[in-house]
Amino acid sequence: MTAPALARRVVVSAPVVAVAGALALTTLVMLVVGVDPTLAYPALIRGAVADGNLEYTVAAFVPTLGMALAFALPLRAGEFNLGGDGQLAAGGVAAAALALLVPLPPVVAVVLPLVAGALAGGLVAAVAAPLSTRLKIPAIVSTLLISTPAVALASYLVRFPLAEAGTGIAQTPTLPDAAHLPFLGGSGYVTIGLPLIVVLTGLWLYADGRTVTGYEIRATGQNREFARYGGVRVDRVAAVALAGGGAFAGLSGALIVLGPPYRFVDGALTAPGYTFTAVAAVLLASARPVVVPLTVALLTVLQVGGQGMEREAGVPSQLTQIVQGLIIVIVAVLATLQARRRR
Amino acid sequence: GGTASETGTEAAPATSIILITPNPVGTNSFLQLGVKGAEAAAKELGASFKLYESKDPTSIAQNVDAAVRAKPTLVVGISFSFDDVFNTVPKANPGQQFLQVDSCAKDQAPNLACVSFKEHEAAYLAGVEAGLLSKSGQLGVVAALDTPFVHRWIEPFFAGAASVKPDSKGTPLYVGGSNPFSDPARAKSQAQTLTGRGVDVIAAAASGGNPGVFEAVAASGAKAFGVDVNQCALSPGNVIDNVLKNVDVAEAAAIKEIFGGKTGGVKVYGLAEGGVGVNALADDLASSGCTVADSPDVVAKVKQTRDDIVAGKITVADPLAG
Amino acid sequence: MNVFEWSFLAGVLTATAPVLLAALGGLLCQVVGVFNIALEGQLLWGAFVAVVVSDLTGSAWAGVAGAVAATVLFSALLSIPAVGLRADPIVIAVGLNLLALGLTAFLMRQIFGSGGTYSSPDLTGLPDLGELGLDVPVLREQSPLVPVALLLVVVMATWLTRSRSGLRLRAAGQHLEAAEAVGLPVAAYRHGVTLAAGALCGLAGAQLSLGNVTLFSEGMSAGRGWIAVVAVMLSGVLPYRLLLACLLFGVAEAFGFRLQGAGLPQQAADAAPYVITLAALVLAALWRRKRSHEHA
Amino acid sequence: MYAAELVEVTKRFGPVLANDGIDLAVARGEVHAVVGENGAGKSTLMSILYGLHRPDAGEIRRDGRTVALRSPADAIRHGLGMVHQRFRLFPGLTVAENVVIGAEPVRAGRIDRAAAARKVAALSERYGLRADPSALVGGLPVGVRQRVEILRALYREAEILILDEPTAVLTPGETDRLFEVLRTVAATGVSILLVTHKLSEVMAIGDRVTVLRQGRVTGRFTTAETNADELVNAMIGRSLAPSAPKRARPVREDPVLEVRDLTIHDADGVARLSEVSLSVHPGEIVGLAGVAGSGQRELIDSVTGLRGAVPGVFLAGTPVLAGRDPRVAYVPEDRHGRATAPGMSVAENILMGAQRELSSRWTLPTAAVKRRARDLVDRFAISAASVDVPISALSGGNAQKAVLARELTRPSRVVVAEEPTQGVDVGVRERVHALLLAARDDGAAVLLQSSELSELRDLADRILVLYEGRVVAEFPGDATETDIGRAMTGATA
Ligand SMILES: Nc1ncnc2c1ncn2[C@@H]1O[C@H](COP(=O)(O)OP(=O)(O)OP(=O)(O)O)[C@@H](O)[C@H]1O
Ligand SMILES: Nc1ncnc2c1ncn2[C@@H]1O[C@H](COP(=O)(O)OP(=O)(O)OP(=O)(O)O)[C@@H](O)[C@H]1O
Ligand SMILES: [Mg+2]
Ligand SMILES: [Mg+2]
Repeated sequence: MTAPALARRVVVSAPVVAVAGALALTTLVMLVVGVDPTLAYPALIRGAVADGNLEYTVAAFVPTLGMALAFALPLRAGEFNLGGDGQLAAGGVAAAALALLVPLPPVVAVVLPLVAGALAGGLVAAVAAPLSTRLKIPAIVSTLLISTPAVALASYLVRFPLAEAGTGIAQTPTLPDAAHLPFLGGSGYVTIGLPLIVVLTGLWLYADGRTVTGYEIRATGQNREFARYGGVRVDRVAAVALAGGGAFAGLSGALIVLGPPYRFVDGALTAPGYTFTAVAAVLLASARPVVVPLTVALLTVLQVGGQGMEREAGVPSQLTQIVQGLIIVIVAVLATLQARRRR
Repeated sequence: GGTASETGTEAAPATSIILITPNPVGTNSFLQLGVKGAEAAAKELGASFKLYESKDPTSIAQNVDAAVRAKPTLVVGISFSFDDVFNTVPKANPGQQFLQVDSCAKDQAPNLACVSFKEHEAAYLAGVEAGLLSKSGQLGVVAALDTPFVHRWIEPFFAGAASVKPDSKGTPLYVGGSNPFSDPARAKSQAQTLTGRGVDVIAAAASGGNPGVFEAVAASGAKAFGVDVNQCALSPGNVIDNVLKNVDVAEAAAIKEIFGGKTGGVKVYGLAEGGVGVNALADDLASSGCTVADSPDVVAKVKQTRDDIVAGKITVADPLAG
Repeated sequence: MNVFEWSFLAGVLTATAPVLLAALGGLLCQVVGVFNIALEGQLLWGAFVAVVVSDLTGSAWAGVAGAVAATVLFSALLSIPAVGLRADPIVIAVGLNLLALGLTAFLMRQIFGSGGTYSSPDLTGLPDLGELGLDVPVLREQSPLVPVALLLVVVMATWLTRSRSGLRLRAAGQHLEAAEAVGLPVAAYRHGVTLAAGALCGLAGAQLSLGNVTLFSEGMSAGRGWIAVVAVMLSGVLPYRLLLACLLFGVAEAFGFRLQGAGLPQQAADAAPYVITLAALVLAALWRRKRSHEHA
Repeated sequence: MYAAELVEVTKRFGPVLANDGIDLAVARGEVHAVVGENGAGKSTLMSILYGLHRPDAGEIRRDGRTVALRSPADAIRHGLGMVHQRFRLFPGLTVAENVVIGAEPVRAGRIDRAAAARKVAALSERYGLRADPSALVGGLPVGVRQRVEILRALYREAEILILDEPTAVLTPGETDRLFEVLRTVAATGVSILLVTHKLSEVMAIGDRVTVLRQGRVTGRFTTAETNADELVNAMIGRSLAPSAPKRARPVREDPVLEVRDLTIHDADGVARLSEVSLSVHPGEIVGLAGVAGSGQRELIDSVTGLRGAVPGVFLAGTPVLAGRDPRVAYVPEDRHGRATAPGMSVAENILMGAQRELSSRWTLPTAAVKRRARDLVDRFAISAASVDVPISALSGGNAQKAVLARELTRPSRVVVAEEPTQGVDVGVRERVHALLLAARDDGAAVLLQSSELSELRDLADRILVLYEGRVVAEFPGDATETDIGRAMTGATA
């Protein structure tokens, strides 16, 4: 394909058109309510990438990307994992508990809690697998139902057995120094969680397209009966995909907890809404896994930039939620229209 | 870097204050007071004022960083949610002045000043009123979440009631759910659960859920206590009194001291300092709309208890200390 | 403690009503094969508009009407892409839920000048049935929309099984192509039903913000729409079973409150409705399995 | 004046010209057959007549008047009825509801169920289309379902009845009965348009035939004045090779596939298979005949391992493996539900089942996978734009060839083929038969299930008849269709 042709393809591709459409609509909303878009948009961009904000955006990108994998992996097998919050909290609390309760030598003190977090998240998600394959309770319902109790359990652990004494907030004590994730370069936010999640994303993309397991997961998601007929153990594949997704969520939770402020603060993992931002990003990528990191980056920029926009231009940051919602709706519509035109 | 006061001596306000909240202010009366106090102080000092509202615990750090980059005269953070950030950021920016309201970072730097309150003393007074006015002897609290901090409004409230009605019983309920600070429907249900069990006085500490509590007591004939500010007018005739925390006054005083050069240090406001209280103690009680005004004997007892606490004759246990 | 106190039952009804109304909308959509998980957003939107209109007009009933109208409009954002263009309703719904959250919070600041919670003496809530002369226990303190919700269950059950349009709707949901082949205006049914679900969510929102309480606060739907979605899945598209599922939630929530009263931590109360529902789902599935095995 | 006329009808799907200026006219009371290769445009043309598609050009006349058919509702109003290639019934509704829906009898605002049942019963009586009005359609055998579709058209008093490959899923007995009904109906003045791939049927019931090829009409015949060869020539532009002579008897070796006393119950405890025993030897094709729902599904699922480990099924002397026994090549009947993943590429569809052998450890050798797919596409003469297009973009016949290519190249000595030529045109059918015979000649043991008796007679060395879950008869490959057909209805010899 020639460069101009490629450029044309990119420009008219669904995500680009959707973003443009959503921005147009949002501008309209701004004008209607009397916000000056020429102030708001630069503020949004500055809030995301200018000054020291880029660092923060990158830091927020890490858990969002992790949660995107948590949703995307099971989705490839046809399972909707909407219970990311519970898996995230379980992973976070498991990592915190291990780091606090077991004295570990350096390096191991970081690695083991991360592994524990991934295991805990995977376990919480895996509960949905037999419910789906044996009892025919759809994962979209069961993961959602399991999520709240898992968050509650983590909250309970942090409030009581693992609580720091003498503080007003429900949180664990600071984790021992050995368990702190090292920062990347001179940053105060970006830890080695970034390269870790980037490498894992690469591995996932590779596995999805280039491995037997990836192929079997995709076949299961495309047509479960076909995969079963082809000798794929679909129940196991679905369970692996769900557990794998949960592990990504749990790992994200562990990464948050092992990063500054180096403790599990009740609510701090779920309040930023990583789970649904990630769901939106994956849906935005409309079944093209390579695009997922890009859509995650886009939504993270919007979200973090929204804060900057509020600080600088006094525009409520909820505006970015509106933009996100519109983008998703428009992408879905465009993807459908495109699929129809192909037919 | 230098402080703003060194660099800017031109026409525009040479001094500035940035206030950061841990949550959206909304109708959260506590945060509203925080904004009011800082705004008032800024006006008085001729400083410019900016408000950064955080969405969640994670965005607090981002806002603090952005504030430090803006190099104002003073960065103010409200609540214990800033404990972690203010542990490190002031040390890393020794030229910048900080003020934490309502809590204090453990590892306090010299350029961090703190203002905190003895809410439990005011809650104890409210408990005394509740004990005297309750017929059933059954008291309740509806709080947003079971965090350690919120217990300053719970145990002292029940202790105050027990001091005047030894056989009184107290039950705390928490709103919880997926939106604990803003689920008035659940708060109302919780309050109804309490009234259904014979509770006739409920202290509301449910933030955005408080109006729900007032609606519940209004319907059942019970009475409620508000929190932080005078909420008696929200539900006339149903609110006995409020556990006041004069955040604005204390905060404004602290800001002025810092601008005057008295930086760092911790200032604790209790009943003695007038930083906390109840409307029964206020001069404008008659016009407050609070029903305690109809019971002069209760008001008298509250005043006496206040005096006893200030004099050290009564010590109110701080649940956070234990 | 006595579970059968009137206040307990009243609490259950109060907690159930908005969920039930939204779930009825979800059930209708399910009948024609539209998987509607936008109930959360629609409920929130309805609650918001109800408060805005009631605040402006001073009439709670105007608020209800406004909520219904505005939520019907909002649900057109689902029906046009998902039904008209056959885009994935799940994706659209995720977008709409975000949109509702952002839009209500944003407009709240624009209209009322502040975020968080809005309540005001100008805001008129729905009257209690007691005030309207129906002075019986349990119902006394409920809004008129509560019996309406219960009545709608009966109406919908009868309509779906007995009427011509009910049969056609059910058919359209079972097999799209077949319905088209027998000449049914399937798209019109789906549009109509999705919009009707919007109306029901509008009622649900109004019940939440003007019935259960009299105020609006950001994100006050607080997961109730998701609970409605789960109830729809539990119902097997049968209105009476839907009622049971919603009541199960209401009871679990009220029961969770009691657990707190009995000294269990708040987190147990948070988890209770979900744990109980999941347990019910699992038991029902096991029971179905056992029954089919017994036959074998 | 014709009852219905399609004049110069053109329909394009993207680059595909599905119908290219087609003229077709049906007289009152006529049975008009429409034949042609896969993808010739038959279904498209019928869909246009029924208002499901709108033509890009051309017009439709009804009793000489031009009509606009924008939807099936319009078509129904103009007296058209259609029985679709894939049934369009509501599984959760009763037979009566399925028939009357869209024109329900109503009393006092409610559906008059009694009246509906009465009317449906009367109709089935009159045309001999037996179906219990109160039965749920979801649980009915295909033959009965088709009756329901026809009853629906008759209930609506269709004057023109379109049937798209109605016999693809019927047994010979059912086909005969269907044709009787069609003759009865036609005698009352109803015009019938019949799409089929079976030329014997065209000759048996058609008055006239229109042949389509690549969207154009390539022949119009009166059945009385033509023969099958002439039709085939018009359809595919050549004659069929004479079918390979059957070999005498296969070499006797130990059977590779053995089923011993297999009994299977369904979830409701009803026996679907009772004490079934059979064996298939290398170099032998064993045919499986039976009315749909006689236990074929259960038997084949057991043999392939898809039913899990069932006692009594042996491959080369060892029990069949649960999940999917890799030693069995299996061509399923359900092309879209089981045999392919429509959204995946041709290469990925052809890969299924071989992914583990082709890969060293984890990694899938993508280049090798595509090379292999391209190779098979060439060898099996599958027409596909590339191996990267989704398999749903292939015509039914080509998709079927891709499935055969995948399965017949498995290193297996047992081949199970289920309705391998259902819905494919005569050219593809010839090719599929050749492939199965070649597999047999290479020493494979072939179990062939087909509802087409002529196919079984052409290919099978022995034919077993299933009836209500039992093997009730065994015939040599050259038994008459009458004998086999009798056994299929349970009439004991
Ligand atoms: N909805 C559609 N979208 C795109 N192409 C289509 C569509 N329907 C049919 N086609 C194409 O139109 C051509 C004619 O298809 P049609 O279904 O009419 O063939 P047919 O004669 O019925 O084939 P068969 O014998 O396999 O049933 C084919 O090339 C097919 O791929
Ligand atoms: N929506 C579509 N998009 C692309 N091609 C289509 C579509 N619908 C039908 N076709 C093409 O039209 C052909 C004929 O369609 P039809 O429904 O008659 O199926 P078929 O080819 O006969 O296969 P089968 O008999 O297995 O159903 C299909 O093989 C397919 O290639
Ligand atoms: Mg066809
Ligand atoms: Mg076909």
